[in-house]
Amino acid sequence: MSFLEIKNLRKKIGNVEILKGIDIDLEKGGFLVLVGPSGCGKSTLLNAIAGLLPPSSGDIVIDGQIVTDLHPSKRDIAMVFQSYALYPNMTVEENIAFALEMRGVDKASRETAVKQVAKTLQIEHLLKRRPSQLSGGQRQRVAMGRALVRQPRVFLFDEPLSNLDAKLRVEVRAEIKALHQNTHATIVYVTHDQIEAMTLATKIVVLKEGMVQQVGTPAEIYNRPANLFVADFMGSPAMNMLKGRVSDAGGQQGIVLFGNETTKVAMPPSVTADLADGKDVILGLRPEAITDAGLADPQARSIARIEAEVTMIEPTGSDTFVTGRLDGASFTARTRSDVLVELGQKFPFSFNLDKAVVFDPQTTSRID
Amino acid sequence: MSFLEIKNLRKKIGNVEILKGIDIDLEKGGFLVLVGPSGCGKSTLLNAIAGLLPPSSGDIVIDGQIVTDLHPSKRDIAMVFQSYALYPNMTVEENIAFALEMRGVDKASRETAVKQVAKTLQIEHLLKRRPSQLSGGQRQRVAMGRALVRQPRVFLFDEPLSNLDAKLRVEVRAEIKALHQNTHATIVYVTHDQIEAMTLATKIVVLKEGMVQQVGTPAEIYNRPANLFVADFMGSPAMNMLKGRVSDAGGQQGIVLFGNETTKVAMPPSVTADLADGKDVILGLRPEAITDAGLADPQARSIARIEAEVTMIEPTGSDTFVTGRLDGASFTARTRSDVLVELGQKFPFSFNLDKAVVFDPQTTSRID
Amino acid sequence: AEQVEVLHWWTSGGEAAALNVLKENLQKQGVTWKDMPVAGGAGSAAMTALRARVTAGDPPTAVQLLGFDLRDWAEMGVAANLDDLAKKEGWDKVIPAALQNFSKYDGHWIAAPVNIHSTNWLWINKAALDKAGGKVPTNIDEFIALLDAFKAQGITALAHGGVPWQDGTLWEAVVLSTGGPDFYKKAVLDLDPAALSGDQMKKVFDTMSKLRTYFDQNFSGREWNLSTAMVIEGKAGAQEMGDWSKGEWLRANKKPGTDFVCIRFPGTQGSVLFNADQFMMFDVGGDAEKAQLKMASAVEDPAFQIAFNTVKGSVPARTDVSNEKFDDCGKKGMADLAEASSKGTLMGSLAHGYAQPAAIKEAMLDVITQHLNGQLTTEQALKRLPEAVKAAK
Amino acid sequence: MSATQETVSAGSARTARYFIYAALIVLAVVYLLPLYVMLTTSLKSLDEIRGGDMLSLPREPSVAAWVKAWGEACIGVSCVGIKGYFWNSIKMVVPAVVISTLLGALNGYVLTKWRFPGHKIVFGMMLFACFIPFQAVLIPMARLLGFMGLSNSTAGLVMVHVIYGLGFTTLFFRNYYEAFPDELIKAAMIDGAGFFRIFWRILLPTSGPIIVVTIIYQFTNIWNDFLFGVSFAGGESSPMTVALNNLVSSSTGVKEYNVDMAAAVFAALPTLFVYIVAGRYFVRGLMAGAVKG
Amino acid sequence: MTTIEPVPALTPEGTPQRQGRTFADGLRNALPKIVLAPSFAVILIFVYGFILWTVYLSFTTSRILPVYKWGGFDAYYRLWSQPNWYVAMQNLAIFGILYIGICIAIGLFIAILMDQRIRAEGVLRPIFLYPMALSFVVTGTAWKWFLNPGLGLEHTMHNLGWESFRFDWLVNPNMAIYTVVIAGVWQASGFVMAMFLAGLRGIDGEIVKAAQIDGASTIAIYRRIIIPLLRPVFLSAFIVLAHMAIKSYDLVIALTGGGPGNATELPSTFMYSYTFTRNQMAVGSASAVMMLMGITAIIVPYLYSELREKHQ
Ligand SMILES: Nc1ncnc2c1ncn2[C@@H]1O[C@H](COP(=O)(O)OP(=O)(O)OP(=O)(O)O)[C@@H](O)[C@H]1O
Ligand SMILES: Nc1ncnc2c1ncn2[C@@H]1O[C@H](COP(=O)(O)OP(=O)(O)OP(=O)(O)O)[C@@H](O)[C@H]1O
Ligand SMILES: [Mg+2]
Ligand SMILES: [Mg+2]
Repeated sequence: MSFLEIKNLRKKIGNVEILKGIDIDLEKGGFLVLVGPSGCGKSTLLNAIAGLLPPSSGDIVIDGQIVTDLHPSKRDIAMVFQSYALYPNMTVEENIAFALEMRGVDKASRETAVKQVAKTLQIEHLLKRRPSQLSGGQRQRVAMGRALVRQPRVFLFDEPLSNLDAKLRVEVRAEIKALHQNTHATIVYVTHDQIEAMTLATKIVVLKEGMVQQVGTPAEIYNRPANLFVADFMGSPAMNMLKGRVSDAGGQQGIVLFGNETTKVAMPPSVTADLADGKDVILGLRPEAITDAGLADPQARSIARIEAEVTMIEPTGSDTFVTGRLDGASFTARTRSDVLVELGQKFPFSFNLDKAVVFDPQTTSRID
Repeated sequence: MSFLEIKNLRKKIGNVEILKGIDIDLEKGGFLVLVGPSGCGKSTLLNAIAGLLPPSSGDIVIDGQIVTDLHPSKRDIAMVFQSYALYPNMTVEENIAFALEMRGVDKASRETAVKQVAKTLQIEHLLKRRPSQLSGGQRQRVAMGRALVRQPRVFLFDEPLSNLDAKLRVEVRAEIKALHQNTHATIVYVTHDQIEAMTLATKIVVLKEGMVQQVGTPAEIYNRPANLFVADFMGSPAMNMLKGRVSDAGGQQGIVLFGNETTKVAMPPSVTADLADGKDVILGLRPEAITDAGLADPQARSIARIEAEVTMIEPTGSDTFVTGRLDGASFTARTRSDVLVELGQKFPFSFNLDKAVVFDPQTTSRID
Repeated sequence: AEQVEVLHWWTSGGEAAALNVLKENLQKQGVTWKDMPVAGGAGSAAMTALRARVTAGDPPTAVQLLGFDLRDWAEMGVAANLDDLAKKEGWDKVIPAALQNFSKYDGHWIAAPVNIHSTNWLWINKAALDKAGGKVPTNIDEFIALLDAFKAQGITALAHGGVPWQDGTLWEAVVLSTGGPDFYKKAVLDLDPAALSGDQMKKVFDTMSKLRTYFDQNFSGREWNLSTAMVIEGKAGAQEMGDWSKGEWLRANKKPGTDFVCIRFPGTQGSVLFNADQFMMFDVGGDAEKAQLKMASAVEDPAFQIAFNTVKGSVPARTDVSNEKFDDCGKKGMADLAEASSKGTLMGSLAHGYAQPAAIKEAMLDVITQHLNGQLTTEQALKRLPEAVKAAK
Repeated sequence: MSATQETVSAGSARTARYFIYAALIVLAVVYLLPLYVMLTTSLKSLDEIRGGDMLSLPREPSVAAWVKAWGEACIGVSCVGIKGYFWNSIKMVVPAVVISTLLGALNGYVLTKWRFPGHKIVFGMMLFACFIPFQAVLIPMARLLGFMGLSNSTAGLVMVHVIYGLGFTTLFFRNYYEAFPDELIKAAMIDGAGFFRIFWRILLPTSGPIIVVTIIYQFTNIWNDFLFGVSFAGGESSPMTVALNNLVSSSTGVKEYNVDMAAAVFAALPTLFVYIVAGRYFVRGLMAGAVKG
Repeated sequence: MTTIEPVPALTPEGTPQRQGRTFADGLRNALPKIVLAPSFAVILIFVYGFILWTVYLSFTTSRILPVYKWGGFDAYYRLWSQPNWYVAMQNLAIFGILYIGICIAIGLFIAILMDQRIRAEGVLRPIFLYPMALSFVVTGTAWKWFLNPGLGLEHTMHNLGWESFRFDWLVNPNMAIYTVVIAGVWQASGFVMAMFLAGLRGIDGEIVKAAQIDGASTIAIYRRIIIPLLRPVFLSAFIVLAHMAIKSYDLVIALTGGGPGNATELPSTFMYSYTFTRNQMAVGSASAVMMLMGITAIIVPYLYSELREKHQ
């Protein structure tokens, strides 16, 4: 039975419809990650779940109880605001303890709980300060602490780690993961960090302009994006989209990529349908599926080797992203950071087609 | 000749010394990225450069002119604030145009400039709104726009992309890069995003508790971290730190890792010094340098194969991080996302020692 | 052009109409009238304004002033000298000596008196009086009996407003009635400590306490005219009040003699406690002085005196004015005034600043008011009165 | 779909709203009572006022008193009602309010955003100035005004009101700007705005509520001031309150309560107008979204 | 072994020039002070100068106008021998505490009610504000009638058949000061409401949302978050009300004239009457000095704590 249900939720502000009929359900103990472009309505949706913005229509059900009209303070929800929303008149300690105090927790327990959370978030030395005396990341951690100190029915996190350094972010992320695993809390989480989304979620919802694009497990979303939007949105650098045409020539169905008509690549195994010869398709391939030959997966069933001109080299430390040009269309490959490649060089790329997906350019949906 | 010089800058607020003698210089057209843990003083430093916080001592020199006492409005600097700091009473358009207006730019030019910037940042449809009607990421883009619309002597960016989705972030990042390359602007940039730091910077400064830890190019910082702190801080997941002891046994100098005394790994090529036999050392290896055997760099000169128990598997979509345990100490390896590995399994990891660095546990500094 | 600037607090309709007579008179002589009315608190606001003007070095030409304030201002050396005019017009002869005391300072004329009010009047509702036997009281005891009779009729016996100056007006009438003019002089004018705390004074305060029992319970803070209205409407039997109260009766279309009776406060026939409005002339010098003299002369013009005082309810400041235009009460007032003036029983009213300087007056009113309101017992009042006088000196 | 869904009643919220409205209405009635007394009185005849119940409705309502108060009642020797004094007051109130509000806003701005050593002492001294009893300053003020040649003039009166309003306007703005995020000032400096531009373009446009409060306060205080008006402006240039006072508080003349009350309502019209119009500009949530945290 | 790169030495031609402090810079830095200066100067002269003058006057023998003849402590001696003065101070204490307390309580209460997205806000707001608009010269009369047992409320209640209803504070010397409080509260509480409303409207909505999520009831949100955030408004309200309490003059004069007896005498009426109607200017000045000293004793510590706590 689902624990949190959102049914056909709509929200209009002024003339703008911000949420256009959202349907989501999440099982008890589930970890839902909301992703979507900036301004697509993620914060609005969280606000609606929390009861801070009355929806224009639709219902929100928590644990079998319709809470659409229930006051936020009665919903037993903890939330981390994107804008932090710390109480400027209280110290860090008081900020964190406030929710407990409101629930009548006695002083000693509050103190223990605050200590505990502060330790996790590494803000013990800041407990006596006021928000105005904190750095951006410190404020965000206090906002986090305010939620973590509680045991609500649902946690709502709105980009809670965006201002933390990578190291701290990993640590706090692990902490959230532990919290989720130990307490079986139900969590809705907004993030722009793909790693956060992939590692934390049991379920990802991709939003675009107030509409759900795909709901699925992290692996589904990443490996089998429902449409071009999701494919393009999830993953960084984005999935490479190569235009091509189905070709039955030579007996075996394959795809001829525009700009490189000579090489026919095999039809990716993800496609089971029999496609019409000559049909226009888009071949989607993640950067890590395009590499230098040395890095190519030796177990892959079908690998295409294609030479292309190198137009950009971006080292990121752990890897190097190499952009190649294939007649007008360019693609990004992820290679080892010490690969020997030069700008302008014709470089042999390995395309791992096992990982490829195919989209219909008309409907933008994935073809299975 | 350096364009921006910061000389022995100190800042005390109350009793806390926040900046403890910072020395930085940056050439004209340089792109300096400031990184460091949350609360280390990055924003404070930017504020001091902008003239918003008078330093307690030390000097700031821009283009040969000591500006320490100069009023912010005279420094010809553009800044994006971590907290956005949008003018609530103005529309997005007015927010962006304000600086131009202050500089007496005529209306028509202002409008063109604003249009241009808004297009880049994809906020054209929001120009007539007020900050309170925007989502978090949209606000951040407006804050960005306010800086980008100008051509100042120095740009200061304080985590300008933290609230953007990955896709947009890549786009805006590219825009900043283009801006930098086309206009040769001098930029100081704070970020927690390693990719941003690595791809944008011509120079990275790592701060810790108000002190500079290392200054260098992105590659230097990543591959040759000056000390344990930098090594640990840059890169995500963090560099694996394995304790061991120098062993001259068998004629060739190598390192015996604690917990796996049988395997002696070769001394990494980065170490040129002759180390005393039995000296305690820390071997630093980035996750991407530890892989499953299939992914190991075939060109690597020295690879160690070590079996270890798998304690955690984290798929991120593009890769899978596998945590292995080596007698107490655990390490993280980055493997292909479709690697076949199970929890608890004894898995053979390939350690690419070409990429390893060695630290002295006493001084925490790197050993060359 | 010549101009007079006149600071006064005659702002109500009738008063203004009366003043207009003066204004027009002056205009005929080419003098423009710059009006500076400041009402409120029996001239206290006007006094404040006056101080500001004098301090700024820009005093008005003429200022309506009362009693000891005239002296206090003259003492500051800001008064004009009207001696020549007074001599020419013979003011010394037609203005009662008791009043001249105040119109002159150091032997020189400084002010032109406008009118004489007297405060020891009793106003009785004729219908109620008739019901109670129709006989007007001539002493306190009869008065008390009459009040008892009113009480028996179920109306408020004595209408009174509990405001310090009204309390004082009642008190001074009782003093005069209880001890006669000599006692009044001794106690109120000469401030003899023995008189202020002696048996006579005890009787005065006892009488006050007694009279207090004839008030309705809402008397506190009531304006005098509302009390008058009570008498007019027959809700109350009588009111002790100055002659200005007649205006209210006339306004209500009531006739003296048929609808109401005006008598001297019981036991005070033959004596008059007065309160006179005067225009003090300030030293303005130059051109303005000519206009100033014209104004002073116009004030003492009998035509103006008649026109003004018939409206105001008071009697002319000059004793040589015909009483033809005045009603019964007015005629009686004029006669009483002439009698008292000749007998030497024309005395300054305490409540209106003609008996004592402001400091002492207010100090005495403090005690009187507190006693009437039951905050002080008679014994305490007798003790406090000389003390307050002493402290204020 | 879940099987057991229970709707949560919104009942308690509704009760709360009933309570809110009930409380507000009761309070409003109480606040209106004196106005009711004034209005009904102004519509009654004098006889009815003397004889009747203050709280009863007029038996024969008549606007005669209003007509009289406006154009016929005597204030001193001229009987042209209070209409002429309106303009006097406006000439005094408008400049005084504008100047003191502007100065207060500037002072508040300096005292919160451009602090200098000793700013607290300066502010404390300005605050303390609010408490000086006006009676005590009357005489020296008259002296100084006379000295400056401003005695008995509207300009002098404006000056006096500006001076003694400064403490309050400064207080109001300082306290409001205290909560205004410093980041916005910083951003504006970076954008190249100087001292006055920041004030004019950033701070002032977000000061709606406090400007309204300050204007209301200053406007009513100056409009209703009697002491300064009576002392420093005389005769025909008197402000409204002095005229009103002359009309209503004649001590030994006849009292026309209905006219008094009508005049009082007339006298209050500009202030009422300010309240109704300005009151709308209490704007909600101006700050939201400007900065994080 | 150092890992920090040394700062390269400056090349000769790159020797930085310290920006000379030009006059324009000096002006810019001084600008805020220049802006504040006129106000401050005016306050120094017209407030503190006048206070000194008043202090001096209290040591003279001034009666009707200022005279500069030394009178020593005579005025103070007279002042402290006036029973009225004691009454006035006692009344000020009662009046001040009740008036400030009740105005703030009611003002805040109404402001909070008005902030609940009330439909008729545009109608209600002026209703609560209008008493400030009316001069007490006239409203005093209306109040006097209304509170008068024989004319106003009590009378009406009796007419309506509630014979036992008593409300005679106005004429009761022991209670009269409370009627002054009632009328004063009626007049000023609306303005206090406006101040609080302005403060409420300035609070960031997100913070209130956060508190709701934290489970705070509406009451708790006000008590713990909003009201503490309104602290500067309390300061403003306190100052405004305290000054009105201390200066209340019209109110008393119009309502009770200081009576019954001297039951509602306040220092302000005392000072006014001694200075301007009783022609004892020195005593009036002495009372003004005492008032200022009293104000100093109360306000300065309050200001001190209030201003200091803001920026620890
Ligand atoms: N007013 C203040 N009083 C005391 N300490 C302060 C004050 N303001 C900032 N700090 C402290 O100064 C340190 C540096 O703050 P700063 O904002 O520069 O950090 P930062 O590096 O930008 O961090 P982040 O990445 O979290 O934004 C922090 O530890 C912060 O707590
Ligand atoms: N008061 C308002 N009036 C009009 N539009 C609004 C208002 N508030 C928000 N919006 C719009 O609603 C949309 C959704 O906003 P929301 O804050 O939910 O976005 P988001 O998905 O959280 O974005 P981000 O990742 O940038 O935080 C945005 O396009 C925003 O511009
Ligand atoms: Mg958002
Ligand atoms: Mg920061």
